Parts: sequence; C-alpha cells; structure tokens
Amino acid sequence: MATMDAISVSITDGPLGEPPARPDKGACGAWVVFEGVVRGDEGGGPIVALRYTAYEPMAQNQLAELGESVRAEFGVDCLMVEHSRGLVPVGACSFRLSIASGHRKEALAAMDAFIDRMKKDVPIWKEPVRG
Amino acid sequence: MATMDAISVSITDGPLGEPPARPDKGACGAWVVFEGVVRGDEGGGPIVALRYTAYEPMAQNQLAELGESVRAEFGVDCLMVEHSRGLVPVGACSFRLSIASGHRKEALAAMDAFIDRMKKDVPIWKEPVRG
Amino acid sequence: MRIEIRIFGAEARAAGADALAVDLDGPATCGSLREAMRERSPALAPALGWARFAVNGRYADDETEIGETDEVALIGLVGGG
Amino acid sequence: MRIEIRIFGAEARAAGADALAVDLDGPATCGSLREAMRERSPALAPALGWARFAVNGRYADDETEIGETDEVALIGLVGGG
Repeated sequence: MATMDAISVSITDGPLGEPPARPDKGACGAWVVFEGVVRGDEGGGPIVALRYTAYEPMAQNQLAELGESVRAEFGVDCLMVEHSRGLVPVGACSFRLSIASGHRKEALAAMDAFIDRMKKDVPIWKEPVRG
Repeated sequence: MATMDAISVSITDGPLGEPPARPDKGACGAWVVFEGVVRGDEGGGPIVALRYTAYEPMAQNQLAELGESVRAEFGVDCLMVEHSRGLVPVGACSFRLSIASGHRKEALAAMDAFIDRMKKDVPIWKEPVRG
Repeated sequence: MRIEIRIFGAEARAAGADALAVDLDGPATCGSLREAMRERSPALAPALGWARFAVNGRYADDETEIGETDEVALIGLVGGG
Repeated sequence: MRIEIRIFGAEARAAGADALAVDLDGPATCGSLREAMRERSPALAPALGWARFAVNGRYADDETEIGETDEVALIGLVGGG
C-alpha cells in the first residue's frame, strides 16, 4: 500500500478506462472493484447514452471527503473513486470504486455505504440521451 | 450477457491471472469483482505463501451449485468463480468472484453470501508456507 | 446586492437556464435567497421546498450568510454513479 | 468390506496420511464408518465428532449407505478463499 494514497478521486471526460492495478505492496487481503455500467433502459425507456454533469470542484471535494470518512468508519486501507463527466454510451463504465482492505466484510460494507452516500450527496447529475 | 454462461467455475494451478472481461452485451448495470489476496500474516505469523488443496471434482461441482443457488436467490445475471490450487505467494490472488447484475445491492449481497457459504462448504484447504 | 445561483440537472431544465441572478436587500442568508428565488422563478418553487444550497462548494443551511463574492449553487436531486 | 477414505487439511496432518482404509462388516453407513474410524485412528477422534463425510462427491449424512465402490472422503474444516 506504500505506493498509493489512501484516497484517490478522479472525474474525467467520457467512459472510464481500465481499472487501476491492485495495490501490490502489503498484501491487502481483499480487493474489490465495483463498476457502474450504463444500462440500455436507464430512465424509463431505451437510451443510447447518459450525459453526466458534475459541479466541480465541489463534486471532487465531496468524493474525497466521503472517501476519507468511509475509509475511517469501516477501517479499509485504500479507496479509489473514478467518475465520468460528459457522454457515456450504453455498455460503458461511468463509475468505478476500488477498495483494498484487510478483510472482505468491511470492504463490501464500505462499498455499499460509499455508493449510497454518493448518490445522495455528491453534486453529479445524469441525463438520458435517446437515439 | 449472451456471450457468457450464467455461471462459470475454474480451479487452476498457482496464482490467478487477469480478471475476466466485463460482459459487453446487455449493459449489466453493476459489475463487481472481488479478489482474495494472500496476506503476509495469514495463519498466525509471517508466511511466504499459501498452499491450496482442492478435493476435485467435488470442489468444482460445489462451487457451481453454490453459484447457481446464489444467482437464483439474489437475482444476479452472471457469476464467475476462479480459485487457485497449489502454491500462491504472498501478494498474489488465490480467489476471484466476479458478478454482473442489474443493480448494485443484490450484486454485493450475492458476493457476501457466496463467499460465506464457500468458506463453510467447499472442500478446499489452505496451508501456510513459512519462509 | 446581486447573487448569481448555479442550477443543475432537473432544476436547470425546469428553469430553462443553468444560472439565475437574484437581487437581495441587506444581509442575505440561504433562507432569504430561497424565498426570493421562489418569487423570481415559479418553475423552481417545488424544488426550493427541499433542495440544498451550496456556498463556496460546501452544503450550507438556511442560516448561512451569503455575500456578493460567494459562489452559490442550488443542489437538487443528484444522480451520480 | 474395505472402505478407503480420503482425508485432507488438518485431518490429514493429524492422521499423518491423506487416506485411510477401514474394514467394515455387513451393510455399512457413514455412521458406522465414523465409529470404525474413531477406533482405527485416535488422532482423528476429535474431528470425527463433527466432520462431514462426502460420498461420491456429495455431502452425506450418517444414514447414507456406502459400498466398496463408493468414493468416500472425510471433510473437516475447509478453508477456501
């Protein structure tokens, strides 16, 4: 874990790229990667894409604060958040949360809590784009 | 999802390779990958590796049955299990569970349930290898 | 004084704009801004019943004071992930 | 008849072997095998109090009948993951 920050956040244009490498130091025990993928029927009908808008830098700061509070609350080692802005087509990944932890239970609980709170508090919006 | 089976299981020699590609058809919504990584202090003291023994084909069959029952119970779309046999050094991955699902909550719940039951019922053993 | 408020998502679509300017008298708070916006933009009235304000990038309550140099945003239902 | 039982993990280490052969009279069940193994291998007695048998690759209860051609395994505490 020495090679990475405990919390990292990035908001980037378009679909997310490849997942981050698993931390290779310290043998974390559990490494969980969650990807949110744009569904073809999001928002009550067929769509071709979602367009994300983030209020920056507030969104970035909120994700980092949320990451730090969830990290401390659940005792996980490191937490990496990636979110798209702009257009993300159906089938592509718009959100990724990667958590390294000593044990599985807290990694899964931290993941669930982070996403619940993000969906409530982080100023990011999505809008369906129809074909 | 048309391109992959709902359940896949593999038990292979040594550390696991790269994660499976996310299903690219159907826009699954949630894709969660859990990796169990060998810790340097597993089993009450410093170790250099774990050696896994599986009772095959029972272990394979139990993983597949467990996968099918968890898939049905939680309503997830697809579930891929990979487990090592033989020597896995500290820092390497010995177990991976990948789940595609319409929504996050059931994917995380299915992951937790699968791993709990696997650790109770699937005939795989590990033995610490000290330096 | 004149406060410009950034608006996003469903609220921006309801208002037909991604920002709104409101003139306020005397010492202003998020609460007095909320009232002034209700009069200024009836399309936003439903959201103004519950939406939060952010001042300088942090959520603020209705007692928070605001001045002309503050960055103010109305944060309705968010939808990240 | 002679039943060979596969043993794994902590039980294999306790028995100093990864298989054990036991002679049983007449119609045998996992329950009678359990009793016979307790006498045959005191090192396994603690585990035999709770460990499960698998017959032909499926967990079996003590009433399950076994014959010479069945594959039998003693499954103690497992540790996958």
